[in-house]
Amino acid sequence: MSNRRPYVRSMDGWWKRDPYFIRYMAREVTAVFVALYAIVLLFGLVRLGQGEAAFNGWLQYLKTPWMLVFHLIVLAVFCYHTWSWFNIMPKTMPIIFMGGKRLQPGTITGTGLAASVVACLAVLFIVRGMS
Amino acid sequence: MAENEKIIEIEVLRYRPEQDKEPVLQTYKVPFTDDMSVLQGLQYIKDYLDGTVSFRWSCRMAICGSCGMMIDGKPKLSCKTFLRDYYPGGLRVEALAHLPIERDLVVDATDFVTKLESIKPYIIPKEPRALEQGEYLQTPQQRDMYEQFSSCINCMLCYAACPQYGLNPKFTGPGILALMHRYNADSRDGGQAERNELGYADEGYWGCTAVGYCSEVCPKGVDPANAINQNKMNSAINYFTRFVTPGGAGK
Amino acid sequence: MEVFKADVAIVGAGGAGLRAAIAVAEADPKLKIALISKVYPMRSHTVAAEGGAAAVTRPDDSLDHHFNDTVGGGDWLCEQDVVEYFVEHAHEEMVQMEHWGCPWSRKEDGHVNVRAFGGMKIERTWFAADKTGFHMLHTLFQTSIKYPSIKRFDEYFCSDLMVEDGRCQGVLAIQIATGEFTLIEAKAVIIATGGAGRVFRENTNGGIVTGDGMALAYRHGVPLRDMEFVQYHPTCMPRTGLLFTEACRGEGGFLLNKDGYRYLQDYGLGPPEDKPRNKFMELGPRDRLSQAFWHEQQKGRTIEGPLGSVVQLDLRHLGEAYLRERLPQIYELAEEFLGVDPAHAPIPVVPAVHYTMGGILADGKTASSLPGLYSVGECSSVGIHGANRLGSNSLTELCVFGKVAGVEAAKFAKSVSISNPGAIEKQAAAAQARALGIVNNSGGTERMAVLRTEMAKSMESGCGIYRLGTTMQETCNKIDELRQRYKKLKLEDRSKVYNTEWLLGIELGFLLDVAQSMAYSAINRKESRGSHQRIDGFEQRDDANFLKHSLAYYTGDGTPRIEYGDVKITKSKPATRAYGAAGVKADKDRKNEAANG
Amino acid sequence: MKRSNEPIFWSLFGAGGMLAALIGPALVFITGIAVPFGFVFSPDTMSYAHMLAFSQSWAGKVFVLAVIALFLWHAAHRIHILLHDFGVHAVTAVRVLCYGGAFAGTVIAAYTLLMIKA
Ligand SMILES: Cc1cc2nc3c(=O)[nH]c(=O)nc-3n(C[C@H](O)[C@H](O)[C@H](O)COP(=O)(O)OP(=O)(O)OC[C@H]3O[C@@H](n4cnc5c(N)ncnc54)[C@H](O)[C@@H]3O)c2cc1C
Ligand code: SF4
Ligand code: F3S
Ligand code: FES
Repeated sequence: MSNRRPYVRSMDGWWKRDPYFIRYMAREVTAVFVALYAIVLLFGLVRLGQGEAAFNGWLQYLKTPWMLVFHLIVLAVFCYHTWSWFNIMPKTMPIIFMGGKRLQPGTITGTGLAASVVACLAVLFIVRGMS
Repeated sequence: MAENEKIIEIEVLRYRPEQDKEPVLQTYKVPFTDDMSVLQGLQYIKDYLDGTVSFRWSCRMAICGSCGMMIDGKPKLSCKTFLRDYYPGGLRVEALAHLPIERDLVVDATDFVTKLESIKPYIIPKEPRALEQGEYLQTPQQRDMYEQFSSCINCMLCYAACPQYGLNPKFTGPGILALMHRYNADSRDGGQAERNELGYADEGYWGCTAVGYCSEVCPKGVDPANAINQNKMNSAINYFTRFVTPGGAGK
Repeated sequence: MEVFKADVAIVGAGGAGLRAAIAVAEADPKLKIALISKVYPMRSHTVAAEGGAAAVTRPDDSLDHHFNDTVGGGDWLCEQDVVEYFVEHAHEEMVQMEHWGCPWSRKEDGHVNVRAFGGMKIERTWFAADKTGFHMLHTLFQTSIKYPSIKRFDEYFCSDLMVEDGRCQGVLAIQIATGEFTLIEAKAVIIATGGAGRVFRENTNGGIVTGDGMALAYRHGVPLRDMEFVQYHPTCMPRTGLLFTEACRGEGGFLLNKDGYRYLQDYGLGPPEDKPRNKFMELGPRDRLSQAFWHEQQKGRTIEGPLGSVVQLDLRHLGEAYLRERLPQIYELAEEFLGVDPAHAPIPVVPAVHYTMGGILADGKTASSLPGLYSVGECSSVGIHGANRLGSNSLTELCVFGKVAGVEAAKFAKSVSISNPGAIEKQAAAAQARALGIVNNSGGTERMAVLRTEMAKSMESGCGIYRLGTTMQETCNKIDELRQRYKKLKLEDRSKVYNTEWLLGIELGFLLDVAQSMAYSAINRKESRGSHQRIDGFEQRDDANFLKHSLAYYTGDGTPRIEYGDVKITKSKPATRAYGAAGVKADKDRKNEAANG
Repeated sequence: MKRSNEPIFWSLFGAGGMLAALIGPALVFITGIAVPFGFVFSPDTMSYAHMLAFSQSWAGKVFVLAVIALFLWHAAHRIHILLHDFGVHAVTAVRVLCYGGAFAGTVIAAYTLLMIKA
């Protein structure tokens, strides 16, 4: 009979063990806010379908302080999402050579973040132009 | 050297299956000099304080992959982690996380090695070539496509870093998937379809949630997170196009 | 006790053992192979080899050049027929490694690149950056997985050989995780357990390099050949002994003394030039470079500091980008272990023990004098290294002779059957009791670390770069004494699961036996040749009396019996071993002589 | 080994994540802060008339559906993983809850958009 008795440690509370894990969990938790924001928009859409009065009610609701606080948090979370999204981007791409040199992770992240800034500005300008 | 010898406290997580119900901490006071690694600290303990402490080591130069352990909670190679960096506070060493403890600082590596064997980690030639024909041609750039993934020393630090492996040991895990990618990305190899049967399964690339800590702790810059996540796109494309591309259906 | 029946058992899964296992599997897939290793194969010390593996490759190179470099480098103590076989088969084995996936460094056109190495006339060293051994080992290990007939016993410690009816018929191994014994019966056994550098204090070797296989064969009556020849590598990290590969010099590194002077020019290796030139200066052979260090130290021209006496390895002029590409691991080692950035500061280095030229006596086909027993790799002495190994010949040896060992052992295994299994089991039981004896030794008083340290220090002082009869005698006496004290070894760990103290205890026994064979072989060789340099009246090579292999025979508790064997000379008559400008002249003289008569 | 169905969910997750990363901050700023509280943009940017007109165009429909549905699928996938990370292993239930929710949201949005006629 073998004397082996390998000891398996518990995973309880693993996300608290390392700051890296806390950052990872923060990234994942952003999803909750993305969902909430999408639900707010979905409500607006449904209200829009129900007619002017209903839609205006939704618009009024957006003006409450609670919703302001909510949207400020959501804005911060979205910015974190953008940052973390492009931060892991290099991990999701095959090795790319440009002019014989390997594309560096920093370049990829930087390009992504720049693209996001451009896209956001474009949205802002288009919406301003439409109104 | 005696005058600048300092004393550091090393806490070691002990587990002796024949006597301990569960792991316990034991503290040792170790004299050290600034060029001493954590491994040398443990060797001092074994040689002069307590012969019963068990741990693996060999090369002392961060290439054999034996000496991985948790040092103050982080997966590291003890031969290239230095005591001076923990002075005067002291440090705690434990067996690599997420793996069963065989004894003291020794983990059971069976799962890792079994997985290594399961991924066909050898060239499945794209075109057979006889020895008399000489070597396959491979440009430095083609070599660069897999070289980094071939420098894995099988130290398992990434397994101790990956919570997805800790939560679900069926997940093939970072190091081995990186090795799989190493062969898939080799210009001489044509075995991608065979290997990706595993790669495209839940236990393969899809077990990874892109935590990324594996790449952070890897002492050899292998970047397993990249090896895995760059394949998710291939896997997805293959998933949607398998019925329209010839030979893409697989099993 | 568990019994496993194999056709071929291979002890050791480093480069040599793995190559042999694949050769057996390819020779006949029906043969059952037991591959036993005390560590997982990829931890074997082949992993640490940095520089490269030699094989004639360039059109301006020739087999004769490689032959002459090797035989001259070995100070004519090589078996020349074996060297001929070796250089002929080197290239195909390297190509084989390439086909198996080894990531050799390449030229722009896609062909494999070669680099310069010490003592080699033409660039012929295949390399994978500065992790050649690592890549070769992992390639071999991973390729071995392809063969279902290879049954691995990972983390099984071989504690004895089974010899019955005058031939080797198996091995006894301890499963480290459980402390239980397994008897592996085999019709042929290959020992591939690597070197014995751990006999010394400052060395480049891993903790597992303890001469186990040498001691096992020796204890069963097989002689150890040329054990006095121990190679010091000239560029190692002070105190730890970690290696800075010879490729540092192959790529153009300089060695400087405390005045910033390239001192090798004072030792017959000059003249100095800016670019590396094969067989000149820094690309001279290892024994000469290590000896030059010793002389500099005597003259007070080394740098004294907290790390002891050192000289400097200067890579600064190669620039960071080039160093990161060609010598990435060296860069890391210097930065992390010494806090030195080699692109901006020279690296302090000292010579340290690196390689055991001698080993288990084997013929050109790796067969030992005991039927059924083969040996290959650093533990073996097939006869290609002579009195001094040239860097990058050893990795190639693992492949060339690993294959030979596999083929020969397979052939032998098919010609015999296990005789008398009952007797073998009895033997195994007795061997098991002996191995357990040292754990249960209740009256022990000797601390293992003390014995080990005393041995290593004594070997370093007696069998170092330069040797004196008196200190060698002291070392012989010391080792004799330690072998007695070893019987009173005291161990603390009584458990069965992963009891590393127990294994270290068994290894210490192996180390002491090997150390004794080295010390006695050394004191009896009254000349200077290759890495064996005496400064007590025997400064010259003495071909009349000592163009001979020394053979150490085990005599149990006593001291080894030293005998001598002939050296096989075919094409190359012993001549002056010269490097630098003197070497060029000697070559020319030899050619003229050949032309004239 | 069984081929994973993850690619379906992962693709939606990825598309949503990319959309959110690229224009998410701008959208939140416009719909949640700037327009309701009347700076940078005129308050009637999101008036009923404007929004109705927007949702009547095909481009508008696609855009609104993309934002709502992809954000939901992105979030559903991550929340699914999050629950697994926290040790909730009732796999089927969690799946139904997360992806079912995203599916329902998608259906509601699509239906509403289809009902909004020119
Ligand atoms: C730092 C360093 C750098 C080097 N660089 C070069 C170079 O650039 N070029 C070159 O040609 N050579 C080089 N060498 C030399 C060369 O690497 C070695 O000689 C060679 O790798 C030895 O291989 P091996 O297979 O004989 O033994 P190893 O690789 O040492 O393998 C020994 C095997 O035996 C097993 N074993 C040992 N004892 C037992 C036991 N009791 N029971 C079970 N298993 C056991 C071990 O587990 C291991 O698997 C270098 C050596 C060192 C130390
Ligand atoms: S990928 Fe890195 S961390 Fe993981 S086993 Fe390989 S070398 Fe170690
Ligand atoms: S840490 Fe684990 S989850 Fe993926 S990116 Fe690395 S394998
Ligand atoms: S001892 Fe080999 S990696 Fe640390």
